Formats: sequence, C-alpha cells, structure tokens
Amino acid sequence: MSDLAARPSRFALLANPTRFLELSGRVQPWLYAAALALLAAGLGLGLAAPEDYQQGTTVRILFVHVPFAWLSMMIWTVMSVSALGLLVWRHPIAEVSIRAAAPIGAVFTFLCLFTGSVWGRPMWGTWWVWDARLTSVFVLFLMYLGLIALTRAFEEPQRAGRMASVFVLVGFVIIPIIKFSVDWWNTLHQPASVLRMDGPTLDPAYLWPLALSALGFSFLFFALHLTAMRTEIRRRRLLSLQRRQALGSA
Amino acid sequence: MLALFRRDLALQLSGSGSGLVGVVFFLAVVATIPFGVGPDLALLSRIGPAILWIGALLSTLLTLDRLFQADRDDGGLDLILTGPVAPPLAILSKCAALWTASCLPLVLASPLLGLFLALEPAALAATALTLLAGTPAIVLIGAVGAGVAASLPRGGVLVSVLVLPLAVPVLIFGVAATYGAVNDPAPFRSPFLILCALTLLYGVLGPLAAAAALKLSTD
Amino acid sequence: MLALFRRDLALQLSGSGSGLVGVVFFLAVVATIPFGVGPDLALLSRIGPAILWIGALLSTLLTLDRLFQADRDDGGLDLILTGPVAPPLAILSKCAALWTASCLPLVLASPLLGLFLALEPAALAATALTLLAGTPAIVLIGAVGAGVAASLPRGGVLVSVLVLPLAVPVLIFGVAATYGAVNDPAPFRSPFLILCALTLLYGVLGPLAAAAALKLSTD
Amino acid sequence: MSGSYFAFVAAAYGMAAFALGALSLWIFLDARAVKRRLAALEAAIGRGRAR
Amino acid sequence: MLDLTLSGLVVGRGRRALSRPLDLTLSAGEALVVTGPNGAGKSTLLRTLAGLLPPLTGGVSVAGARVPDGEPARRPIEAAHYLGHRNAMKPGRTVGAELAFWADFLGRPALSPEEALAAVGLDGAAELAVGALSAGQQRRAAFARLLVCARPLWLLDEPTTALDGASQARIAGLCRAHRERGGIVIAATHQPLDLGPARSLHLEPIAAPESLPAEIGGWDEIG
Amino acid sequence: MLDLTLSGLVVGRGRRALSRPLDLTLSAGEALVVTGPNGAGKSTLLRTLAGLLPPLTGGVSVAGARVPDGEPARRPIEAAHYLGHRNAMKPGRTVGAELAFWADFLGRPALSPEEALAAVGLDGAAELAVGALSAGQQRRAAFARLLVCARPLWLLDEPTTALDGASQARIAGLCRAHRERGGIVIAATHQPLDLGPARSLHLEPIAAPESLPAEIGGWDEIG
Ligand code: HEM
Ligand SMILES: Nc1ncnc2c1ncn2[C@@H]1O[C@H](COP(=O)(O)OP(=O)(O)OP(=O)(O)O)[C@@H](O)[C@H]1O
Ligand SMILES: Nc1ncnc2c1ncn2[C@@H]1O[C@H](COP(=O)(O)OP(=O)(O)OP(=O)(O)O)[C@@H](O)[C@H]1O
Ligand SMILES: [Mg+2]
Ligand SMILES: [Mg+2]
Repeated sequence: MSDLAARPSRFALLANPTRFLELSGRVQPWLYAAALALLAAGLGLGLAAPEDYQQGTTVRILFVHVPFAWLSMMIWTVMSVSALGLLVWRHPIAEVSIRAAAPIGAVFTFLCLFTGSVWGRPMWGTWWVWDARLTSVFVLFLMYLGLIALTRAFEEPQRAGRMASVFVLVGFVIIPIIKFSVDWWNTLHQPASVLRMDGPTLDPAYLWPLALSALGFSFLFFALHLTAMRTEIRRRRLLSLQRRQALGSA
Repeated sequence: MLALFRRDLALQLSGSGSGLVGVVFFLAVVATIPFGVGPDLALLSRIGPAILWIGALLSTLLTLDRLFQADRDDGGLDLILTGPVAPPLAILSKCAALWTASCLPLVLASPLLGLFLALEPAALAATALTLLAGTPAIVLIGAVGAGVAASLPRGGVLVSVLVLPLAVPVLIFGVAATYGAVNDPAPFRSPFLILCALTLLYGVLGPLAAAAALKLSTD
Repeated sequence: MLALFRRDLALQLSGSGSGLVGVVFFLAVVATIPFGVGPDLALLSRIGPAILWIGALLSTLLTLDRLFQADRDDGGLDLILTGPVAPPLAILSKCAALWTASCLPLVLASPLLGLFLALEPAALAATALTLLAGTPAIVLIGAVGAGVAASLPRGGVLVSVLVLPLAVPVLIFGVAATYGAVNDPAPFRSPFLILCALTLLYGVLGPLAAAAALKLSTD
Repeated sequence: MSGSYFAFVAAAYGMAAFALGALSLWIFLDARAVKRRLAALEAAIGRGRAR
Repeated sequence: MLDLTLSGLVVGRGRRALSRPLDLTLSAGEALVVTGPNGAGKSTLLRTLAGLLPPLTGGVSVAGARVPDGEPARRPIEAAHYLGHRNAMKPGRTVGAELAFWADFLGRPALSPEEALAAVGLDGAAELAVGALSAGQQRRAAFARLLVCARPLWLLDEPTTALDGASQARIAGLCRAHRERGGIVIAATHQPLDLGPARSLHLEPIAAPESLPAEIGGWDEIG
Repeated sequence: MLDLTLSGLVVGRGRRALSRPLDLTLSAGEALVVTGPNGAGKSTLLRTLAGLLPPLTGGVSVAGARVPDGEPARRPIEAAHYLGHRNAMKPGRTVGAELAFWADFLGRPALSPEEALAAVGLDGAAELAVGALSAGQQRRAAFARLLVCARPLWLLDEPTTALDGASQARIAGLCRAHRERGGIVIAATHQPLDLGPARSLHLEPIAAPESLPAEIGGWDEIG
C-alpha cells in the first residue's frame, strides 16, 4: 500500500466527536464539583495554617502561587501531548484541545506571574527582577500569547490546529528550562522543595493544603478545558454546516 | 477612501497582523533586552526609551513591506490606482489603516512596557508622546519603499536601503527628544519639533512619491 | 539542494530578498543605543557585545518572515516540498541561502561596528566568532515560525512573536560567551560550546518542524 | 506584623479569584452563544431539508 | 449616448509597439472582441484602455459617460470596469465583504453583493472566504464585481478563464444584458464567447518594426 | 511498465469529501481527462495525486517508475510532474534561469531549457524575465518545465489556460508525444483537449454526504 493511504483510524472512532460530547457531558458536572470541594478544603486549610516564622502571613500566597506555577507548565505539557496526538495519530479531538487550552494556560501563567510578584515585593523588596526563573516564566507567558494569536490567525480551524501543534511541540523546550532554571543558574527564586527527586522537604502543615489546592486548581483546569473543548467542537460543526449550506446551492 | 481605510484596517486586524500581536511582539523585544545587557535596572532605564523606539521601528518595518505587495499580486492595486480616489489619497488611507492597526497599539502600550524597563514617569510620557508623533513618519516614508519594492521585481532592496536611512533620523530625533524630556541639560523642544516637522514633511512627500512609484511601475 | 541554494541566494541578493535591509537596520540599532547610554565609553564598551547581539537578533527577524512566502504564492513551494530533495534538506538550503545573504554580512560588519562601541580587540573577535556560531541557530529556529505562518497572507510580526522566545537562549549564551572571552572570571568555553550545541539542535529541529508545518498547511 | 502584609495576600487571592472568574464567565458565555447559533442553524436547515 | 473612440492608438510595452495604429469608435450597445495569439498584445490593449499603460501614440477618449458625482468622465477608466487576468480579491476575506468593499470604493452601487453572486451562479457564497473557492468560482466572484457597481464600459481580459461550460454561457448572457442596457463590452478572449453580434479586432504579433510610424521607434533602431 | 492505481480513493478538503471512492488503473501510454463543473473537485483530485493533500480514505500507488537515483518510486509524485493553476516561476528571474533551476532541482534532466522553450513555441525567450511575458506565454513557459526533466506521469490542472488555439494544439501534441513514449497524462480541463483516445472521469459536486463511507464524516455529522 502506498504512503498516501489514509488511516481511517481506530483512534478516529475512539475519539468520535459525538461520543466525546456525550461522555464529556456526563463527566463535566463532577469535575466542577470536585474542583470546588478541593479548592474549598485546600484554601481553607491554607488560611488556617500557622504563620511562617520568616514570611509571616505572606506564606499563604504559596497556596495559590505554586499551583499556578505548576499548572502553567502542565497546561503546555497537556497541549504538547495533544499536539503529538494530532500530528502522529491525526486525532480529531487533539486540535480542539490545543485551541481550547491556550487561553486558560495564559490566564494561569499570568496569575503565576502576578502572585509571584506580589509575593516578591514583601520578600525580596521588589516587584520584578530579570532573573532566570522569573524571565523564563515570562517567556512562557509570551509563548501562550503567541499561540493564541496563531490559533486565531487562520480562517480554517483545521489548519490553525496543525500549525499550533507544530509550535507547541517546538516550544516545549521552555518547560525544562523553567523547571531547572533555579538549578542551572543561581537565582533569587528558591529551588524546588516539593517536586524533587528525594521527596518533599516542605513542612506537612503547608504540604497538605498545598496538595489539596493544587489538585483543586487542576480539576478546575480540566473542567474549564472540557467546557471550552465542547464549545470548540460545536463551533466547528457550526462552521461546517454554514459552509455546506452555502455551497449546497452554489 | 473611507472604504479603503476600513477594508485595510479589517485586513490588518484580522488574523496575523492584529494589534495584539504587535503588543506581544513589543513585550518580547523588551523581555529579550535584559538577557543581553543584564538585569541592571539603572542601565535598563537609561536605554529604555531607545529600546522602545527600536522596537517600534522594527515592528513597523515588519508590517510595512507588504503594504502594496498583496494588492499588487491579486490585481487589486490596478483598480485602486485607477479608481475614483486620487492615488496619493488612497495611499494615505492605506497608511492610516496600517498605523491605526499596528502603531497605535504600540503607542498605547508603551507606558506599560516602560514600567518593565523601570522608566521614570516623565520618560514614560515622553516616550509615548514621541512615538505618537514619530511613528506616522516611519509609516509614511516606508510607503515609498513599499511602493517601489512592490513595483520592481528587482531593486526592491536598493530602495529599502535608501528608505531606511530616511527613517533613521526619525528614530534619532525621537530618542533624542525623549532623553531631552528626562535629562536636564538636553533639550526636548527642538528635537520634538523636528520630529513633528519630519512627520508633516513625510506626510506630503511619502504618498506623492509612493503614488508616482506605483504609477510608473504598472505593467 | 545546491540548485535551490544558488537560486535563493540569487533572489536574496538581487531583488525581492531583504538581506541588505537587515544590515541597514543593524546599523540603525547600533547607532541608536549610544544615545540612551550617553557618552560614557566604559559603559558603552561593557554593553557593546550585547548591543551587537541584540541588533543581529532583531535584524534577522526582519528578514525571516518571507522565507517561504514568495515560493508559496507562485506555487513553487508545492514542487519543492514534493520534489526529490527531502523537505527538511530543502528548507536547510533555503536557510543557508538566507543566512549567507543576510547574516554573514552582519558577522563581517560586526568588528567594524564594535569599534564604534569602543570594544577591545578581544571583544571584537569574540563577538564576531559568537555571531558566526549563533546566527545560524536564529535563522534555523526562525524557519519554524516562517513555516507556521507561511500560509497566512501576512506573517510579519506574528513570525517574530513566535520566534523571539525560542531565540532567547541563543542570545543568552552568545552574550555570555562574549563576556567570557573578555572578563577573566567568566568562562568562555562552556557557553560557547552550549551555543554551538544550540545551533546543532536547532539545525535538526528547525528544518524538521518547518517541513512538518509546511507539509501540513498545503491546500 | 501580619497585618501589614495582609494587603499582599488579599491582592494575590483577589486577583486569582477575579481572573479565574472572568475566564470561567467568558468560557460559559461563549459556550452558550455557540450552542444557540448552532441550534438556530439546525432549525433553519431542518426546515429546508430533512436531515 | 456613450461613445468610446480610439484615434491612432498604438499600444506597446516599453518602447516596443504591439499594434498598428487603431482607429475605432464604439457606441452604446456595441461590443468588441479582441483575438490573437499569445503575446499579440490583447492584454496590453486592454490595460492601455484602462489607463494602466500609456499609449505609445494616439489616444482614447470617451464621451457621454458620467463619473459618480455627476461630472462627465474624461478618461475612459472613470466609466469603465477592468477585469484583468487576476481577480483583485483577497483570499482571506469573504466574498461578500470584498464585493461590498469594491461597491463602496468604486462608487455608484448597483446590485447588492448577494444579488450579484446569484447572477453569476454563486448563491449563498457571500459568507465564504475567497481562498476557499475553486479557481472557476473565484473567477465568477471577480466577475460579480462588475455587477455591484454600475459602469457603462466593461474591459474584460479573458473573462471565462477556468469557467465550466454552463458558467461561460452565463457570463456571456450577462454581457449581452449589459449591452442591451446601453453598455459597451470589450473582451479579449481565446475561447468563442457569444456576446451577440459584435465587432472584432484581430491582433497579430508585429514582425518588422520598420512598418511603424517613425516617431515611435524602439531602441533597436538606434544606429 | 508504468502503472498508476487509485484504490478506493476519496478526495476532499478538510474533512469534506468531494468524490465518490475512485478505483482506477492507468497503464503506460494511457491518459485520463478529468472534467466537471467549477468546484467539483478536479484540482483537489490532482493535488491529492501529487501528494499535496491527504486522501480522505483509500490510496494511490505507482508501480514501475524509478526515481532519479534508480530506486523504484513509491509515491506517485516521485515520478510525476504537477502543473497547477499557478506557474511556479519567479517574475523577476529569466525564463531560462528558472527552467535550468527546475531541471537541476527535480533531477534527471531531459531537454535543455532552450529546446524545451522551442518545443512550446517560445524560441529565444530564455533571456526574458518571466514577468515580461504575456499570460499565455507564461503558461507555456511553465509547461516547458515538464520537458526539461523526464518524469513519466504528468498531472496537469487546466494546462491550456490563457493559451491561443495554436498553442493549445501544440500542448496537446506534446501530451500525445509523451504518451507515445510510455508516459501517463492526467489532465483536468474545461476546454476540449485532444490528447488522443483517453479515458475520462467526470466529477460532479456531491450533494449529500450521507452517501459516503461512514468513517470519513465531517464535523457536520456530529450529533
Ligand atoms: C513573578 C515572580 C515569580 C515567578 C514567575 C515564579 C515562578 C515559579 C515557578 C515556575 C515555580 C514552580 C517550580 C517547580 O515546580 O520547580 C515556583 C515555585 C515556587 N515559588 Fe515562585 N515564582 C515567583 C516569585 C516567587 C516568590 C516571590 C516566592 C517567595 C519568596 C516564590 C516562592 C516559590 C515557592 C516556595 C515555590 C515552590 C517550590 C517547590 O516547593 O517546588 N516564588 N515559582
Ligand atoms: N483551500 C481550500 N480550502 C477549503 N476548501 C476549498 C479550498 N479550495 C477549494 N475548496 C473547495 O473545494 C471544492 C473543490 O475545489 P476544486 O478547486 O477542487 O474545484 P475544481 O473542480 O478544480 O474547480 P475549478 O474548475 O473552478 O478549478 C470547492 O467547492 C471549493 O469551494
Ligand atoms: N510587464 C511586461 N513588461 C514588458 N513586456 C511585457 C510585459 N508583459 C507583457 N510583455 C510583452 O508584451 C507582449 C504582449 O503581451 P500581452 O500580455 O499584451 O499579450 P496577450 O495578447 O494578452 O497574450 P495572452 O493571450 O498570452 O494573454 C508580449 O510579447 C510580452 O512579452
Ligand atoms: Mg493577456
Ligand atoms: Mg481547479
């Protein structure tokens, strides 16, 4: 068989958009409920946690800052997986996923930057420094914005999705740079204390609320992502119907 | 004329050329500089206005070179040049659309970006003001280059090389005026007035020369 | 492959290419920064290499966005992508042509410009060397942005927005290596080797990703 | 001591709540708009030709 | 009454003449079909009439037409639509938006974009991007431009390129209807195009530059 | 022996199918003429054969052709020339330089640029800039590309656009000669084109997507 043969793939059947809409419709409310419960628990515990002897009450920013930081990287990773799915298996849902995730990722990255710099003011005495960790997250933010611009620049959503996935994959190099920037260059920002090879070193009094709120924000992301994906799928159906109706008479 | 302005604006804003992208580009340029010169805030705030101006020039040049190319390639330029609107006016409205779509957002965003570069309030205001006065000149003189480049399959480079030197004075007076507003010994008024004079001069010269270039080149 | 290189080089050097524009823009950048810094020669010579690098990065962006556009518009890209040369190699030779036409002149001009910025001889040599090693990486990663935006009527600023963040590491190590060559405590070897590694990495990644983008966008 | 820094914590949490709220709102409004337009179009097509 | 007069018109590229001196008057309702092999100068003639190329000698004048604001038209293009080899439509915009733009820019609107599209057999395509149309559909959309604003003189350079048989007949019908309304149609074409009874002009590549009026002379005549 | 086989090939844009499943084998010396109204999918079919668009289902295979370095060709495009709606020639370069480039780039040179230009009736045009040719001359120069390097399969999308009658006949003659040498010609066209005895494929716009294989389905089928 020639190279040109299409793959009428099992994946396409598995990821049949109709099936996806059905399934996601059922999961969606549970995701939102879980997100809200976890967030309430995590942030509640966090606000009740004892003050840090060094940082005082500002330590509570930890419970939002760190989940936002993790999510900003995780969302790009999710998009990279989708991009692989699109390029390798021509998974039709994958392109929808990238387009839906990009604005959410941009918001989370913005919040990481914002909470970080609000934390930096009392801790380091400055809103912003051009150090490696901070700047690399800023670069990630710019990449999210570029990605949004890219996905909106094309008329056809299909091509937009494919171009975006190429960019997402190439841009994945930024993730290790962010993660290891604190180890490679000595920066103002502190090194990892939770996600390390030899186990977390954070005090359990902070670890638990952090874990809960991180989980909660993740669920929130998944829930929003799912809603946005459902919208994207419907938008495509809309476009496609519009076009068919127009050309049906042409 | 208004129709042309609206269509060009729509084209510029739709898709890739949108103002948002221009601002993000600006952000990216500003974020790259500290990587080069180091995170020294005092130094950054000194070269800040120059950086903002260079970023503005660059992004204008990036959007400029296609000012007429697309219209030429699809044959629309023929209709525009022979249409009921006098060619220099048509070119002026194309320039106005380009400026509104790609320079105005920069001007508006420049104070915010200046904050990143730790500029003082006076410098922020001066940068925005000089950009507002100066960027039209870049667009207008760039139109001449775009016009000649669009018409000649060869020789496009030559013209851009001739036009860019004409844009450099704008850059220099713009930066000089900004510094004049901040540092005491340096004057603000005279470079700023020169800047405005340049914009007016190019506002007349640019469309006329571009129209002539495009007219001469139809084939 | 060689045929493609030769044709692209001829195109870049003659007409529609924008190689020389890049050089002029480079000059403009280098000429403007000293305004902000003032007549402080010591400071100027300290940030000189960084200025040269930033200038080179930005002026490369200026030439990048048209890498595939013209070929796409006249239908030639279809033939190049389906031709006997594997698309990544074809893209590599297009990049090589672009680099020869627009970056090589920068590299050659940089010592001269360095003199204006009062660089010491060692810094001059180091800047030229690091530019020689690093600019290909910028072009190669830029090809991805150009490929992704090739099917857009106007790539312009969007290409730069996509490319700049990815080009930042090149800038960082390029400048670091240059400082390493001049200031004693800082090392030269390791950032320079990282720079070369980056060029090689992008040399593989860039053409592959650009080829994928172009393939995926044909219609 | 804790009081003086309260503003920072409040700013961080406030901005987080605001941004996430705005994002959610946008996503929900978008979803609703698309659903409506789709329903309208489907009704129109259904009238023209039975699907 | 509309009249288009060519008086001693010699068209050409650069200083190379491509036609013998043309003397011709077309009145309202008449049509001229320009034929000739590739490179004979058909496009050059049409572009000269459209004011996009200067005539080498002679001139073109128009009488009896008005520009949108009511003045009499002095140059033929003020009363003319020019449809060249290229379509003058942006691939990224919708067909409807492009037609609306041209109606607005050229002045004196006639049919609405939707009506014009229906007239060329593209009903309902107004919302589609120009780039998503096939070659023939794009050509038809370009032709619809002639219908969205009223101009009496049509200069058509191979209007039926890429069109299927049915569309060719439809376009020819639109041209005949235009003539009946008192318009003039000048079309260059390689394919038979049924414009109704029409005058015809056959161009042939000119072999010997000696046969040209003395003052034109190409560079090749320099001693 | 050269063979081109379409097996269950469905072509389309995006996820929208434009043809019924095509099953067809063309052997050396055969020709296929693709006809159909505007927008039927002729260009889409040719671009799919050229490997520029993915097939929606099914595939295309080629047997008996060799790539320049002697390996058997696996994808059809390795043995094919594709002449699309656009000419793939830079307006600013000379015709000769462009043909020489393509001969060099595509490999396996056959005629020299001058000979190829003579064959399409453009003797002596090698030194002219592409942009200075008339529309039909440019099209013929693009056709000359098929002659400067030898490939057995020709995919021609309206090859005679803008050509005068004599040139159309000449191009048809070149296609017949190519078939006699054992080549295959697939041409989409609206005008009668005398390729000699040829098979034909008529495409019609597909109205109802219901009639398509289930797994293709566009986004519009989502419930
Ligand atoms: C705008 C400024 C900031 C940015 C962009 C930023 C970015 C990040 C990122 C990306 C992470 C995730 C690191 C990883 O998973 O390895 C992180 C974690 C963290 N950040 Fe920040 N940060 C900023 C400011 C601050 C400030 C001012 C503090 C406190 C003084 C801080 C404290 C932390 C802590 C404690 C972690 C958790 C590290 C761990 O346990 O793994 N950050 N930040
Ligand atoms: N780039 C594109 N993106 C999406 N749809 C397209 C694109 N190009 C064409 N189409 C659509 O695909 C269909 C088939 O187009 P195609 O170009 O194959 O037609 P064709 O048979 O070659 O017509 P013509 O005779 O006009 O050249 C048309 O309905 C058209 O609207
Ligand atoms: N831009 C140009 N510059 C210089 N010479 C040109 C240019 N365009 C065309 N020519 C020359 O002018 C002559 C006439 O060209 P023209 O386009 O008028 O021919 P045509 O009759 O329209 O042919 P076709 O049927 O191929 O469209 C040709 O010999 C051509 O080489
Ligand atoms: Mg012609
Ligand atoms: Mg076609």
